[in-house]
Parts: sequence; structure tokens; C-alpha cells
Amino acid sequence: MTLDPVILFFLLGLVARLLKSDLRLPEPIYEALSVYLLLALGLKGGIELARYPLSQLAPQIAAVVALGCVLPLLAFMVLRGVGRLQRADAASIAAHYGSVSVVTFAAAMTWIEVRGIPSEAYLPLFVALLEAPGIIVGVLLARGASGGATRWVGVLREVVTGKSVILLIGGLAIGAALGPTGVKPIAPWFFDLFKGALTLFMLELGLVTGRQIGALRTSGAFLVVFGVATPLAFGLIGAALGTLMGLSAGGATILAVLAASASYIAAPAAMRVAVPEANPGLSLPVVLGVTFPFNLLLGFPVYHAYVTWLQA
Amino acid sequence: MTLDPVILFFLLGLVARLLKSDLRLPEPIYEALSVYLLLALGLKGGIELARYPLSQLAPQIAAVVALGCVLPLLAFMVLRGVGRLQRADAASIAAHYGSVSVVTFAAAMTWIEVRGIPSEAYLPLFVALLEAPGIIVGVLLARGASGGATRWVGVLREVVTGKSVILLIGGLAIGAALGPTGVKPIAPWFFDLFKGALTLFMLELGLVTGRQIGALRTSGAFLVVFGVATPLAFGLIGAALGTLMGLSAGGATILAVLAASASYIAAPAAMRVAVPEANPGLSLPVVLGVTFPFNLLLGFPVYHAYVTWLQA
Amino acid sequence: MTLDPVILFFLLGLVARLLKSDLRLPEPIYEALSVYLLLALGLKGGIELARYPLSQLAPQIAAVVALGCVLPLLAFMVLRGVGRLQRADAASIAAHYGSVSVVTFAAAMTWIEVRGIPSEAYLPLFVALLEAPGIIVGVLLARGASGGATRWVGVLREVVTGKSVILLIGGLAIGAALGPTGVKPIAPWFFDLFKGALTLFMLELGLVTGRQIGALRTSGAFLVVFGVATPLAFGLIGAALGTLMGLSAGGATILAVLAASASYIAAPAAMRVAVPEANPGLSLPVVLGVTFPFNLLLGFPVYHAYVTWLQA
Amino acid sequence: MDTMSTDTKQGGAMHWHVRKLLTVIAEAALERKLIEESLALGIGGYTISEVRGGGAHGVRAGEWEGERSIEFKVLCDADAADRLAGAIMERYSRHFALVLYTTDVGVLRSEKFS
Amino acid sequence: MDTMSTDTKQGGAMHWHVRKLLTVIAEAALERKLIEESLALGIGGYTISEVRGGGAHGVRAGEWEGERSIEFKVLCDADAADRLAGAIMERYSRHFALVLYTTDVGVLRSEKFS
Amino acid sequence: MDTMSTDTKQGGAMHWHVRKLLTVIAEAALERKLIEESLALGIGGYTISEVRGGGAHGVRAGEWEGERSIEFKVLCDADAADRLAGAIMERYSRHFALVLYTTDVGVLRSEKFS
Ligand SMILES: Nc1ncnc2c1ncn2[C@@H]1O[C@H](COP(=O)(O)O)[C@@H](O)[C@H]1O
Ligand SMILES: Nc1ncnc2c1ncn2[C@@H]1O[C@H](COP(=O)(O)O)[C@@H](O)[C@H]1O
Ligand SMILES: Nc1ncnc2c1ncn2[C@@H]1O[C@H](COP(=O)(O)O)[C@@H](O)[C@H]1O
Ligand code: NA
Ligand code: NA
Ligand code: NA
Repeated sequence: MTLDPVILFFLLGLVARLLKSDLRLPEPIYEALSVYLLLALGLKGGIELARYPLSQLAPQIAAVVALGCVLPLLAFMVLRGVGRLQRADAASIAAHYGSVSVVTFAAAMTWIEVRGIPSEAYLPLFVALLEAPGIIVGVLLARGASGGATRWVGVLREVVTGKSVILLIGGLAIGAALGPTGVKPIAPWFFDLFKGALTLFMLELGLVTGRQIGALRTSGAFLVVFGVATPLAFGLIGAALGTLMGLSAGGATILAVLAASASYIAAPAAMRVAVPEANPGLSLPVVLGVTFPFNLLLGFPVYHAYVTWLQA
Repeated sequence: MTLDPVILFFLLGLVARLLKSDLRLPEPIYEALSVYLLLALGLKGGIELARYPLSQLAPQIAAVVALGCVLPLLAFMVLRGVGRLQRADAASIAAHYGSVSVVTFAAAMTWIEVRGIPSEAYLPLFVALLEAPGIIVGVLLARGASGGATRWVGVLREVVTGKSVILLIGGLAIGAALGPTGVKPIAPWFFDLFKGALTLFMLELGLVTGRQIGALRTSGAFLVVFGVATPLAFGLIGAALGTLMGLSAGGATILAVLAASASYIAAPAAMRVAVPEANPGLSLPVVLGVTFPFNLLLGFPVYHAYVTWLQA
Repeated sequence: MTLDPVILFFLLGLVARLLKSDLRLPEPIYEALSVYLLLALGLKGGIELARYPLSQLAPQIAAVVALGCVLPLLAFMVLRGVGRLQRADAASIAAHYGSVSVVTFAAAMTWIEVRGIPSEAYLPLFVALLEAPGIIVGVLLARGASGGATRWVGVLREVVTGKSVILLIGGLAIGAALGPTGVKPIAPWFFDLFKGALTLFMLELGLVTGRQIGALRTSGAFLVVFGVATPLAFGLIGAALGTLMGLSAGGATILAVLAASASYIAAPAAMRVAVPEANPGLSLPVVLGVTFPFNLLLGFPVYHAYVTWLQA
Repeated sequence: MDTMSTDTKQGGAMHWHVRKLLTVIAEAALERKLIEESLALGIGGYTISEVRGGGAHGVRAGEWEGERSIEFKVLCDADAADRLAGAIMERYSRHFALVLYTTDVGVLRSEKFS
Repeated sequence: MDTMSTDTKQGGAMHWHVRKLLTVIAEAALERKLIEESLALGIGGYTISEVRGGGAHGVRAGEWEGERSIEFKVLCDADAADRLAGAIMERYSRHFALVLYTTDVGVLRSEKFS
Repeated sequence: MDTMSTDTKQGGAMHWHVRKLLTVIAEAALERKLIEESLALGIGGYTISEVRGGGAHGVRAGEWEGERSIEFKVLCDADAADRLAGAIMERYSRHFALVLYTTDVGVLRSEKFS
């Protein structure tokens, strides 16, 4: 078994928190690291993006956006039908699982790279595409037909100008504008350091996750099961779509990871404002305390196995 | 046209702010980045400084300090005579334009490097030399003959022990002490990462500038024009002096950039304390909202053209 | 004489503070840098650790832990017997000198590396081993036999789960798990940048030390002498033990440095909680204002000379 | 009563005016809303600081952006404090981690905080 | 008296209850202890912010971890404030840099801070 | 009156002394001056925290060093609070973004804050 630094650092943070260590990373460092990671991911994707003709990418873009709209609907149906959650809570959790976790994506990228699995260079584009639709569908589900057009514009603006989307899209655009040569002077900062910076971020996420695990009681048994079952199911959907779209083994695995992952940056922030009646005490412990570590520690090989099986 | 990463990141910050995005970089990160940039610039200059005999540098040093004293006088005359500003405000704005912007310098250095324009290695020394005189002349202009010797010592101490001067001079001294070999163990940190770190700083400055543009109404039309005309005029003076001093094309361009740039770190801080009756609501929006982006986006090629024309 | 960047940056911070400059590094940056340094040191040691059979390391581990228990006892006897300090204060200061300074260790490592002095690769293990015993013995000395078993478990837990021990041990474990190949993706971040990051930390420590020097009056003349005499004596003990243990010249020098250094991260934090009646106004100025700069500026060559003489 | 200075109360020389300080401790997600509500009531300023804490909604240690809390303070007259407190309680107290309280304070430039 | 609203005092429309705000400025090393003491007295919440300052124990500029200070605040009734203040003074005031004070404040949901 | 404890007021067991808390919210550029003015009046300590906000001088979002604001607090007797407030208003209120107010607070070790 190949050990991944990112996972070891995540575990170190987790263990430190469970041992009640006073270890902490100041919040400004957390924020700066997340800005850095989003920009770096965007840049990396942007450099390659310029090489592909739009005609090739357009169908893939449409398929990925459709995926981002369908997944939260599925989640919502299960949460309402099986879990009997209130409308607002079901919609909010659906939005989390419809959107994506950028850090899970970054960890999965290093996972496939270390194993030499080939992948498309423009995958960060998918992250940017998948960030928003899940959140928007979630708000729609919470509101039903009501809500009014004016409020809608507000929610849309908030999601699209949210820091994750701005930085990913901004990074993609700058990467595309600079190209492989123009990006060279900033490559040591954005690319050589990327994995190292990610380990520090993972350490912090381990600490945060450790606290959320303690809060899992509030979420209840159904949501804990949901937090494992959903990535397994959505991962399969992502793997299938990726295969249908003609992605490489690595590309399809990453699309599976994206489908399986749940947002804990953009979605919680948007839900607090757009669907305040949803209880974050239900969603956050499951997203961060169950699904995030599940994907990181166990999920990647499963999603890769899905793809190997589907592409066989 | 060659696109510069620093400018693209500046624009990204600007756009994010104008879209009212929640994107932000925590203030401690801003402060740390500015310490890093000042040290790195100082070090870079210091390494080369040791190679030059003092006899060669002494006349250049004198000329540059003289430039730093004359420019604020010119600005003051225009601000009082044409703009009819109050004495304190005119003196304060003159101090900003007499001093220099370290970040504009750093961006200009990458601009000439990318284009392969040759330049003297000790240019960071000029930044350190130009930081203080403009501020001191500005205080002098605000006070007239009054003020008393004791207060003068205080102002001088504050400017000379201000963080920008301490870090630039400190970096120059350490660089000179270490030389090219001694600096090697810290080169990856201070030199390889420099341009990447600068992009993050530029992103933040784009955000800050975006807010200042909204405050331009307070400054009024005269100051907006002043914010474009002054760099064009001072840049020409800098280019001419650089040519007279026998600097290379790159060196003279950089001296033009320094003359054209206006301080937004050291000068505002010093003015608040030494000339509190000056209104920062007049100066900051022009310095940050007009002159800084003007230099960054349009100025460099103009100053380079001045030099090419003068040295032809 | 070879100039070390770390020392020059320390001096820059010191000078800036003595000149009353407004230079500062935000506290979150200080905290982040200390997390980074501890992790990097741990990783570096861990990679090599896996290569050594436990049978070879076990006796060295025992000897180093014994050293960590004996040194605070010696310090305590002097502080009580000669210095006539109160029990709690003597015990607290003994704990500081029984434990170690991670930054002094890091600076000493670059000192021997620059000079090409060979050393064992697992030395960071010694830092992790020496962190806790001094503190525990210090608490024991403050309490005498009293205190009760329950409180003891608390103190032990606090020391062992303290951030320094967690990060050093965590880094060692991750380094050992990854090995030289697995660590490669994160090497640019943790190893190439190490010395550069250390210079920034040193700049900050210079600023902090500058303030402590002003507080030395509170500590009194005896403690100032103690702050120089103890490293000289403990350095000799460390050098002798290192030589007896069969360490290389570099390894024995580093063990001498560790013995000579005094903790200013883990020990003060633990003492405030476990021995609150000890006055930190006595210990901190001596540890940071005397012993730390003494070791950094004058100590390393002395300890190296000890070793050369003992190993001759 | 508004112009009654506290110097009758404590013998000081300055002319203090009684005003209310309304303090709201809340999830950072409410920052924009709180500013907008204050502006809507014509309150002339506000001050924000970063805090962390714990309460009925559990520990909010402020370690990452999903868990940031702020302390939001406005100086104003009793009437505006009542209205703002009322608006905040009505719109946000049900669904957000939130605590608010008022303090009687003395100010000098009463026209700034009417 | 606890349920006496301040509207009789200042003419506002909301029903304010008088409670105590106990503020403790102390070395960061006391953070855990202060939280534990509050919990032990059944106080329902607390708020912490990072501060720096100076006093009898010298300047605490908060530049590094050995010198961090916090401001710890609890809203509670007068009785709990007295007990908590008493416990803190007794156990920590001798050996720690520490200042505490109480303020009368008005709260709306009195059951949260009893 | 200074030694009048608040226990007569609220029935608590501790002996609280009435003092003033003077709070100044101001541009960070004033930090040194505020400390010096307090020291000059013999005030024994101060506490500072980082804040951001908005007021007559516009939004001060604290995003960069040119726009930092601080909250500066001193505990002292009413007389010192009056003098310090007077000195600050006279010297700085015209040219700086600045707000100040006083609160009546109860302290235990009155000799620390006389
Ligand atoms: N009794 C209290 N005293 C001081 N602060 C409190 C108190 N209760 C709650 N808080 C603060 O208000 C926030 C939200 O409170 P809650 O809605 O009770 O969780 C907490 O995170 C604390 O920062
Ligand atoms: N008079 C005062 N006013 C405001 N804060 C104070 C005062 N005295 C002390 N402090 C704060 O309390 C901390 C500890 O005080 P001390 O124990 O007097 O050193 C100081 O670092 C300040 O932050
Ligand atoms: N009414 C108010 N309530 C609370 N804080 C205020 C108020 N007015 C101003 N401030 C604070 O004081 C600073 C300076 O105020 P000003 O001089 O009015 O711009 C602002 O940036 C705010 O932080
Ligand atoms: Na998903
Ligand atoms: Na200039
Ligand atoms: Na030691």
C-alpha cells in the first residue's frame, strides 16, 4: 500500500484533537491556505484548458452541470422519503452533497498522480462547474415555487461571487491567459509547494473533523449511514458518467470523487444565508465527520475500482 | 503583448471586489507578505551592492536623494497653486508622491525581467533611499518653519525606524554580508517564491483598490487628474535623471517608475502621526485607486518609452 | 568567519526592537511558523529513523532521557542553594533549562551543516525525547511528594499532548512511514524552504528577545549570570554524554546544544498551568533575553570545541 | 433626559450624555445583515470584532471559516437600540446562534449617536 | 426584580431583563480553567476574544504565544457572576495577570442567562 | 461613594467597587498616543483589541495596515476617565476617526484602578 502524505497529516490532526492537544492553526492561516489551494487548482486547470477546442469540451461541460443538478435531487428524495427530515434540512443537506469538496478533489488528484493513473488536464474545470449547481438546486428545493424572482437573483449572485467560484474561475482564466510559459515565474509558488501546503491544510482539517465527530450525536444514526451510503452511490454515478463521457481512467475516477464528495466551504456558507431555517448542527458533523474522512481514507480505491470495472 | 501574472492577479482582486464577492485575505497575511517582500527586495539588492565600490555609488546616491527631495516640492506647488488645497492636505499628498511604492517597484522589476531589459543589480538601494526624503519634506512643508527641533527628531526617528526602511536597509545589509554564496540556503524561500508571493499580495491590493475606487468621489476631479498627470510627469523626470546618471535602459526605467509611484504604506502611516490635520480621505483613494493601477496597467511601457527616447 | 543567515535575521529583529521600530510579525504567523518548523524537524528525523535498528537506538534513547531528568535536578540545586530562590521559582526555571529550545536546535543544525560537520540523521528524535522530561521533573520538584496521583496524570497528559511533542512525534512517525521516496512530493515545502522560513521566525524572536532584555531587571543579577553559566556547564555535560554514547562530532555538538538550550515554548506554557505560583517574570527574561541569544551568537563554537577536545 | 450629563451622577467635569450600546454576538454569516439592519434604522456607525465562544448551539471555536463568530456593537439612543434589537430577534434569533444585550453608556458627542 | 424590564427606565418598547456581564482579562493560559469554572456554576455560555495590553504584570503585547491574553465574558445573573468572580479571584488572582469587572446589562431572553 | 459596594444594589456576596470603563474606538495610528496619554494620567493599565467598523469616516474594514482600527479600554476612577476622555477629545477627535464612551462597572480590587 502506498501511503499518502495528505492522509497521514489528516490523521495527525485527528489524533491530536482526540487526545485533546492544544495544537491549533490560527484561522487566518486556514483562510490563506484555502485561497492558495483554490487559486493553484484553477491555474493548473487553466494552463491546459487553452489547448482544447471548445467543441470538444462543450458536451462534457453540459454533462457535468447536469450531474450537479441531478445529484441533489436524488439526495433530497432519500432524505425526505427515507430519513423523514424537514424540508429545509433535507434541501440543505442535499445542497452539500450536490456540491463538491475542493480538498477531497486535491487529495484525489495526488492519489492518482502517485499511482501514475493518467487523467485529463482540465479536471479542475469540473470542480468549478460542480460547485454552484448543487447549491442552487438545494435552495430551490427548500423554497419550492415560492421565494420570488428578486430573492433568486440575490442567491445566484451570492453563490457565483462566492470566494470558491471566484478563485477557481479566476485561476482558470489566469492560467489560460498565461499558458505554460507565462506561468513559469510563479510555478515554484503555486505548483512545487502545492502538496506541501495541502498537508498543512489537512492537518487543520483533521483538527476540525475531530471536533465534528464529537457532534455526530446531534445528527443521528440515519444521517451517519447516509454519510457513507451517499458517496458510495454517487461515486458510482460519477464513475458511470465519466466513462460514458469518454474520460480516461483517472478522469472518470476524479469525476466519481467529485460526485461522492460533499461541500463544507461554499455550501454551508450559502445555506446559512439562503436557507437559515436548516440546522447546520445536522449537516456539518456528517459532511465533515463522516463523508470527508470516508472519502479520504477509504473512498478513492473504491471509486477507482468502479471505473476499472466499468471501463473493462 | 506579454501578460504579467502580477497584473492579472491584481485585476482578479479588483473584479472580485467590484462584484461584491466575499473574497478576502486576512490582515495578518497581508502584513506577513509585506514583511517578506521588503526583506526579499533588500536581500536581492544587498548581494550585488557589495560588488560596487562606494566611489561609484556615492554620486548616484546623492542624485537619488536629491530627486526624493525635489519631487514633493513640485507636487506641493501644483497642489497649492492649481488645486488650491489646504496647506496640510497639499503637504501630505506631496509626501505620498515624493515617496515610493515598493510593490510598484517589484512589479516593474518583473516587467523588465520578463522583457529581458538589462538593469543594475543594486536598484533596491534606490527604493530604500527614496522612501524617507519625500515624507520628511512633506512634514516640513506642512509645518513651515514652526514645529520645533524636538518634534523634528521624533518625526525623523519615526520615518527612519519605520518598518519599510528597517526591512529594506536590514535586507540590504544582510544581503551584502552574506554575498551570493552565503545567501544560497535561503534562496528558495526569498527568491524562487518571490513572484508567486507577489501575486497573492497583488490579489489583496486589487481588493483594497476596489474599495478605494468607490471612495474617489471624496477626492474630487482635480485629484483624479493629478493622480494620472503626476506619474506621467515624474516618470519623465526620473527617466531623465536616470539617463544623466548613466543608468542602463532598465535602471533608468525603474528610476522613472520609482519617481512616478506614490507610497501607500510608509507615507500614510507617517502622515497620520506627523500631519494629522491632513485628510486621508483625500489622498488614499487617489494614490491607491488611480496612481497605483495606472502605473501597473499602463505606466511601465510609457516610462520605458521615455527612456528609449532619451537614451537614443 | 562564516555568517549565518539565521543569526543575522535575529540581530535585525533585535536592532529593530531596540530602535523602537513599529516592525512586527502578526501572532498567527508566529504560530504557523512554529507549527511548520516542528513538523519539518520531525519529518527530517523520521525519514532516517526507519533505517536504524531499534537495538542500536534503545541505549541512546535511555541515555538521552536520563540526561533530561538529571539536568533539571542540577539546575534546581544551584537555584535553591546558590540563588536562594523560592521552591516554585527554582523548580520552574529548572524545568525551562531541563527542556530544550527547538529553534536553537534548528539554528545549530544549519550551523554544523554549513561547516560540513558530519552528524547522525536521527537527531530530531533527541529533541522530542528531551522536550518532556525536564518539564515533568520540574513539576515534581515544585510539588515535592504532595500533589496526588490524579493531578499527576493531568500534568503528564498536558505535557505529552502539548503541541511541540505532538508535532515532533507526529512528524517523526509520518517521516518514518513515508521514507525518502514517499516524502518527495512534500520536500519542496518542508525541506527546501526550511532555512528561509527559519529566518523569518528568527526575525520575530529577535523582536521578542528585544522586549525581554528590557525586563531583565526583574530577574536580577544572579539569574543573568545563571543564564550564561548554565549553558556553558550543561553544554559540557551534553558533549561528554554524546561522546560516551559514541555520537559523531556533529551529533555530540548537537546534544551539547540541546543540553545548553532552555525551552521557551513548551516549558513556560506547562509551568503556568502546573506551577502557577512560579513567577514567569523571573524565568522568561533570562531564558529568552540571555540564554537564547548567548547560545545563538556565542555558544555553538564553544560546544563544538568541547566535543573536539573530548573526542581528541 | 437625553441631555442629562452624568456629571451630576459622579462628579466628573465632562458633559456625558446617556446612550445605549447594543452588543450582538452572532455567527459571522450574519455580518452583512446586521450592518444592513443598522443602516436601515439610520444608525451612524458600528464596530465589529472577531470572537469565539460557546452556548446553546455548542462550541464555536472559530478554528475555520464555517465556525467564525463576530461581536457587533452599535452606539445609539434607546429607541434605535430597541428597534434594532427587535428586528434582529424577530428575523434571526430562531435560526442563528445569537446573543444580544444592551448597556447604558455615556458619550460626549451626542449628535453622533442619536 | 430580575423580571423588571428596563422599559420603565428608558421608555423603550422591548422587555429588557437586568443581568450581569462579567468580563475577565487574563493570560491565555487560563482559558480552559475559566471555561471549566463557568460550566461548573451552570453558566450557559461564554465569549472569548484575543486582546493585548499592559498592567501591573508589565506589557503583554501578544506578539508570541507565551504572551497571549484573552478577554473572557459571561452573561449571567448577579448571583452566578458573584460566585464566578469569587472563584476566579480566589484561585487565580494571586499568580496570574488578571483583571475582572462586572457591568449591568439588559437582555431579552432572560431564561438563557439565569 | 467610591467604596460603596454594589452588593447593596443587587444582593450579591462580593464587595464590588464602582469604577469607570473608558472605551476608545480609533484608528490604529493612535495606539501609542493613547497609551502615553493614559500613562501620563497615572492610569495603571489598558487593554487593546483589533476591531473594524464604519462611521462618519466611512468603512474601515481592517483589510490592510492603512485601515486598521483598535478598541482601547481603561478601567479607572471617574475623575481619571474624565481627564483622559477630555485629553483625547481635545487632541485627536478633530482629525481622527474616533469614538469614545464610558460605562459604570464594578471591580473587586479597587486599589488597582484608582
Ligand atoms: N451566557 C453567555 N455569556 C456570554 N456569551 C454567550 C453566552 N451564551 C452564548 N454566548 C455567545 O453567543 C454565541 C451564540 O450563543 P448560542 O446561540 O447560545 O449558542 C456563543 O457562541 C457565545 O459566543
Ligand atoms: N486599568 C486597566 N484598564 C484596562 N485593562 C487593564 C487594566 N489593568 C490591567 N489591565 C489588563 O489586564 C491585564 C493583566 O493586568 P495586570 O495583572 O495588572 O498586569 C493587562 O495585561 C491588561 O490587558
Ligand atoms: N454609532 C457607532 N456605534 C459603534 N461604533 C461606531 C459608531 N460610530 C463609529 N463607530 C466606530 O468608530 C470608528 C470611527 O468612527 P467615525 O469617526 O464616526 O468614522 C468607526 O470605524 C467604528 O468602528
Ligand atoms: Na458531490
Ligand atoms: Na514617487
Ligand atoms: Na536544556
